[in-house]
Amino acid sequence: MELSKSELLRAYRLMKTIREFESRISREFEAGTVPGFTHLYLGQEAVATGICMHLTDEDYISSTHRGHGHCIAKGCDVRKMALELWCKRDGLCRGKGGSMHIADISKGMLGANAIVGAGAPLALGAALTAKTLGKPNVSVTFGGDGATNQGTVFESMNFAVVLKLPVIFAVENNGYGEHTGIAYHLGAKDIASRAAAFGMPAVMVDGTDFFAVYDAMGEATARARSGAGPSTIECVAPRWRGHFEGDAQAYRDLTEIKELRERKDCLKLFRERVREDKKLEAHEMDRVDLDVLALIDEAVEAAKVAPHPTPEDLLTDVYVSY
Amino acid sequence: MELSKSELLRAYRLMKTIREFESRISREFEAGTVPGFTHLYLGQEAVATGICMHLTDEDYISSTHRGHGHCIAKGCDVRKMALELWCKRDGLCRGKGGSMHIADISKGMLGANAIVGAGAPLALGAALTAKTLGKPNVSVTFGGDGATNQGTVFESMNFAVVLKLPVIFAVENNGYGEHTGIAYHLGAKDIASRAAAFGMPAVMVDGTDFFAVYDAMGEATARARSGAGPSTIECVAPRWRGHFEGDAQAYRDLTEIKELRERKDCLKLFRERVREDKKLEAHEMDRVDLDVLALIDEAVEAAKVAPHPTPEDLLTDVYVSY
Amino acid sequence: MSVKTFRQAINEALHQEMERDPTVILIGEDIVGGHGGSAKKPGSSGGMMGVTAGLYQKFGERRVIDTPISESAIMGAAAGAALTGLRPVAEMMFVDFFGVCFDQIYNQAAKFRYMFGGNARTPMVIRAMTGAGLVCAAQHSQALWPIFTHIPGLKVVLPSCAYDAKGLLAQAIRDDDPVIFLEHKLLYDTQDEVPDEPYTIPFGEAKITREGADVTIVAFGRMVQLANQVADKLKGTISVEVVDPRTTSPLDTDVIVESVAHTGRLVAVDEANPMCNLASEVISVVALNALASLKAAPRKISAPHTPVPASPVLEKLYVPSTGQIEAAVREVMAA
Amino acid sequence: MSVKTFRQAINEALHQEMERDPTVILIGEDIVGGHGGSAKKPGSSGGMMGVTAGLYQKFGERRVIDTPISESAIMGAAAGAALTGLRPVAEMMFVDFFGVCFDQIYNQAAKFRYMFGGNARTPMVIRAMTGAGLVCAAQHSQALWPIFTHIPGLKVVLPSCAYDAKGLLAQAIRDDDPVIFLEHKLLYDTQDEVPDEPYTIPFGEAKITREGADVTIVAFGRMVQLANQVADKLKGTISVEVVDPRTTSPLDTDVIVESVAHTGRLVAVDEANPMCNLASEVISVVALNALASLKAAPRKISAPHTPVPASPVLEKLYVPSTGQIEAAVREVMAA
Ligand SMILES: Cc1ncc(C[n+]2csc(CCOP(=O)(O)OP(=O)(O)O)c2C)c(N)n1
Ligand SMILES: Cc1ncc(C[n+]2csc(CCOP(=O)(O)OP(=O)(O)O)c2C)c(N)n1
Ligand SMILES: [Mg+2]
Ligand SMILES: [Mg+2]
Repeated sequence: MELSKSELLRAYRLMKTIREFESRISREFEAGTVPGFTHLYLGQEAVATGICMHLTDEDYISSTHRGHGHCIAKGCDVRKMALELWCKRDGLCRGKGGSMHIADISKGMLGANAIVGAGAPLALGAALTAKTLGKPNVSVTFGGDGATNQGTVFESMNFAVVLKLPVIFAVENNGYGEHTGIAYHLGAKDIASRAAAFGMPAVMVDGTDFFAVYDAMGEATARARSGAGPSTIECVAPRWRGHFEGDAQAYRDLTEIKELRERKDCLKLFRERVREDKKLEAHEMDRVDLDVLALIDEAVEAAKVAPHPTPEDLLTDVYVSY
Repeated sequence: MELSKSELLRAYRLMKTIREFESRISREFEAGTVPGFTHLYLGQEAVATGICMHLTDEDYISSTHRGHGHCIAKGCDVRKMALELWCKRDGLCRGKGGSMHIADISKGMLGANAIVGAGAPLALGAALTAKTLGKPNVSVTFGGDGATNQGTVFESMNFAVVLKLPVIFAVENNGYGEHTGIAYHLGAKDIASRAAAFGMPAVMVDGTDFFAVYDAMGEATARARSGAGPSTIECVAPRWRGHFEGDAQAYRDLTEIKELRERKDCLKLFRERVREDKKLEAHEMDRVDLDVLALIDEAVEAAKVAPHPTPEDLLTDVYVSY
Repeated sequence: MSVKTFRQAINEALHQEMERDPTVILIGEDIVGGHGGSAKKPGSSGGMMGVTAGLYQKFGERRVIDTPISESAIMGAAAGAALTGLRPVAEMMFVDFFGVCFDQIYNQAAKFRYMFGGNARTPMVIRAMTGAGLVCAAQHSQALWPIFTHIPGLKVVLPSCAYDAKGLLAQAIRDDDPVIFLEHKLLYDTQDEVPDEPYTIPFGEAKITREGADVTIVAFGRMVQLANQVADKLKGTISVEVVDPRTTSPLDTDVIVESVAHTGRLVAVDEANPMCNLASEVISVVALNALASLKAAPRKISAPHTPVPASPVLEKLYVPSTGQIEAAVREVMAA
Repeated sequence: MSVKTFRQAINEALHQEMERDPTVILIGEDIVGGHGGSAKKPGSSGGMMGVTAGLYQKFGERRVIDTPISESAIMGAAAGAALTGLRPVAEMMFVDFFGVCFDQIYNQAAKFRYMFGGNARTPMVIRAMTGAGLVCAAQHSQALWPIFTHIPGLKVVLPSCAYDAKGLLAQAIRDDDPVIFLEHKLLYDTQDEVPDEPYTIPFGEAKITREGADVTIVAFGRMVQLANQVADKLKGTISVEVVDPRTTSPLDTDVIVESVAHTGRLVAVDEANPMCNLASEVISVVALNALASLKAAPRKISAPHTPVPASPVLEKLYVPSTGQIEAAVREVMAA
């Protein structure tokens, strides 16, 4: 699929924003300024971006514990995201959700989720809304390689096929579920072929190649919008960091990560590709880089000093009425 | 696989016992003598028999709401089964389990189960015991076509492959889950191919053909006992009765059942086959028929007049100690 | 107004709410029935107990949706649909099945609003059959409402009669929060005067089904019927007040406390297993708020701390009875 | 005897019980860690909190088993293994995950013995982290023990210190019934004198952690530590008795009732959400059995009826505090 210059710039900006947001959080976490624990999306930026570039605010995504990248790609305000990560009152969830429950329904982002595999059934529901109301919208569920072994995800695959729901299963195969490698936890040949056996198109793509993800998602989205039903896209993209910040990663060969960072950096690959294809010039992207860094710095510094929720906030928002 | 004459007679006896036990329960249910509600195994006799003929008391099965056939094939005492169906004190479960929870651990029968799909994880455990203790035993989980859409079953398939457990998934595809046909509830091409995609051998056989089931199970059992891991056998065998006794089956073309009874009666097919192959003679099987009928009549009549549990039984057997 | 069964009252509420609001949908297993069957007759089932009969015929397959046997997918689909603009009514068939899908209910639907800082609403209803008495044994006869009641973010409805069932279900469907609506199997054929037109009954408002001055019985769900029978039987000798909270979350502690403040005696009746159940909660509420008015120690009547036995003889002993309730009333009077 | 953390005490109990009995196995996610990783170092994890560290190295892959992220399969495998001769200790990691696998626990493991008429035993332990205080937000901070307590067939253990943790876990592993063993995150680094040799602590026997004459505090799990602090602080002014039931099922109602009969005043403290929780249960038990000895209305301290907020500022307000407990003690004294 051909992308216009402004679309390419948008893709680059999104990926770069994810990269820098997460890098900053990583540093802040080490410095001890971020409350709680957090899972970073570094290395997988092209996945969220390639997928979400096909979506509008009326399309929905359900996300995971590793959800910051999905938020950014889906258009959430980085400032409000930072506020939420610092659990501040003006955060996306008023400080009650934090990193693992960050959400923005107005942008079609149905929430990060601290329960592995829980997003898949929820995405069925968003797709059902579209189908019932006769709207052309789609719903994407992001999930990791580890999550594909959870019963909820399997059920959702069959359910989506049976009801021909406009759902896309965006599987992010980063090689690990926590401290366990996919070579151990997956009995199938690969995730895509197992998904295909459920009765839907399923492809495996290089998740560090924005264009590969984007193209696969283009097909899946067209199919879903046309009423033909769900698809699975297995995106293979390494996790640069540990499972969560602070993970010493003894289970992992650290030179592996170094090499991946060199050979499988989606931003580098993107820059090379658009320059080869003469679509964007370096200085155009450099300018984006500066913008992004400034935005994130502003967002993080503001978040740090922003006001906490007030004691009354503890008891509100449990019910609409009770 | 060659079966000896006595084995063939045993197979015939088991199938016939299931057939007559269930037929009798059906009549008793209509007469209102059986408490509760009950799901009959009529039409599927060759499945339980073909599978369980490969098992000893040290091999385990987990069963379903439609479990009487599994019990009989696994060697449970028909008299105690009848007592249990009538919820009597001397029943297999002392009247506390009933039709949907009938079990006999001493025979390796880990219980009927009123939760669809719940037997699969339990069978993993029995297989794990064998593996951990270094025993050559296997574990079979029976489950319906409808049950294969339950997350617990999918999880179990991957889990069994990953841990190379000696489990056999015996899927009984009788065309319906309650009032819904498989054409609607299954998104995949078929159950076997979906199971195969989990990374194990999976075959589809005619579940009304005892010999087909027996042979497929022979291979699966050999594989499991050798430590090579799980297999799936999809056995296609019609459900002759409604989902439970009393089901009017408006969703079903009743001539279909009539025809199936004529063309797909596993007992008829078995008799034809062994006579063609000159393995058993009609009078040998006729004698079994008489035996079986007498046994069941005795068992049911005894069950009807047997004593109920006593009030104290309400409070016992919750814990070993408390 | 006409006499209707509990089953009819629920069916009528579903019909009327679906007519009223095109975003109301039904989803579950065999609530239509017959899809993929050889008779090619979708709609031939209408739920295992016939509660959803006729709805598919009227509202079609976009709004009355049969599913595979995949409860997590069903509950998640309902929660996701509720988040995005529909008002799903999901059926769990037997409440006993909650164990395969509870995450979608208590970690997802129930918590969205709070986790998302008030920026979400999840208007969904989960209908399920509950209770013992039909010889369905341990895995198809449970109460379990104390578990739902414990979870912040859920509302829990336990109607005790056809009239309440209709009004409470209409309220549940119009409500903007996730609601667990529990239908006792033994109530389906009970009858009541039920208005033909739609109406709602607010949550958290107990109903005093019998007025009295000597003893308060607080009872839940089907137990209200038993409590009423006891009150009627004792009329003239002991004046029994029966309080039916109708919803366990929110729980109308005001009316409970007022009633006991008035009578000075309490019998709490819950069909659920005894540990951490609603009878315990009611007794605790009274001890915290009306201790001084108690003229006698309260009495608690629940099922024993055992699974539900298959044997109908044992099951009868398992479920609280009018005999037990009457005895407890006499005991608190004698104390 | 030496000073050990709660984490070490649990690890030691696992070591010793596995040595003692070859049928004890461990199963869960990343209790080994490192399988399939590029460093090829299975055993490098030892559980998310390091509780199972070293066990794989000692007992090998047949007895310390990592699994895919499939909790129903894990719990079912444990239940099935228990039925057939092993004594599995399954890890749920965070108790909050029970919603994806509860059926295997409460409909299966917990009910086998009853459903099978006593012809089965299911000796298994489920270990899980519980509780708020580590800024893990709504889906990783729950208490949930009232739910397990409600279920007949389960035993529920809530150790409040390292000494008890070791002895109760050994008992749980040797016990012939399914046991839920809950480890509060904030206790892992607390320390205690803990004997080096194996020992067991029987279930259903409360421990009086502080003796006193004026008020009884019944507290659960981590709340016992807070109650002890309050008792110590008030020493000399108010004589506070602290009762730690240690197991919520069975619940030692005798010691609770005796203590309140003696002091005449009750403060019940449970970190769980308030509806149908253990504080309600305790108050109900006292109202039923020791009403006459109450000199003042009891007080109940629980988390509010809300999910756990992410904000550490709010989380601090969410969890019951020593301040609240002390205030309650003063109130029952003043009444
Ligand atoms: C139901 C459930 N089980 C276990 C966990 C603990 N857990 C959190 S993240 C994670 C690994 C998920 O792996 P994967 O799906 O591959 O996602 P990734 O972390 O690699 O992005 C696990 C096991 C959980 N949060 N929920
Ligand atoms: C978890 C769960 N969901 C739903 C049910 C209700 N139910 C009982 S049997 C059944 C159909 C099962 O179909 P299948 O697996 O094909 O078995 P069959 O009845 O055909 O033998 C259903 C939906 C249940 N018992 N448990
Ligand atoms: Mg992963
Ligand atoms: Mg079937």
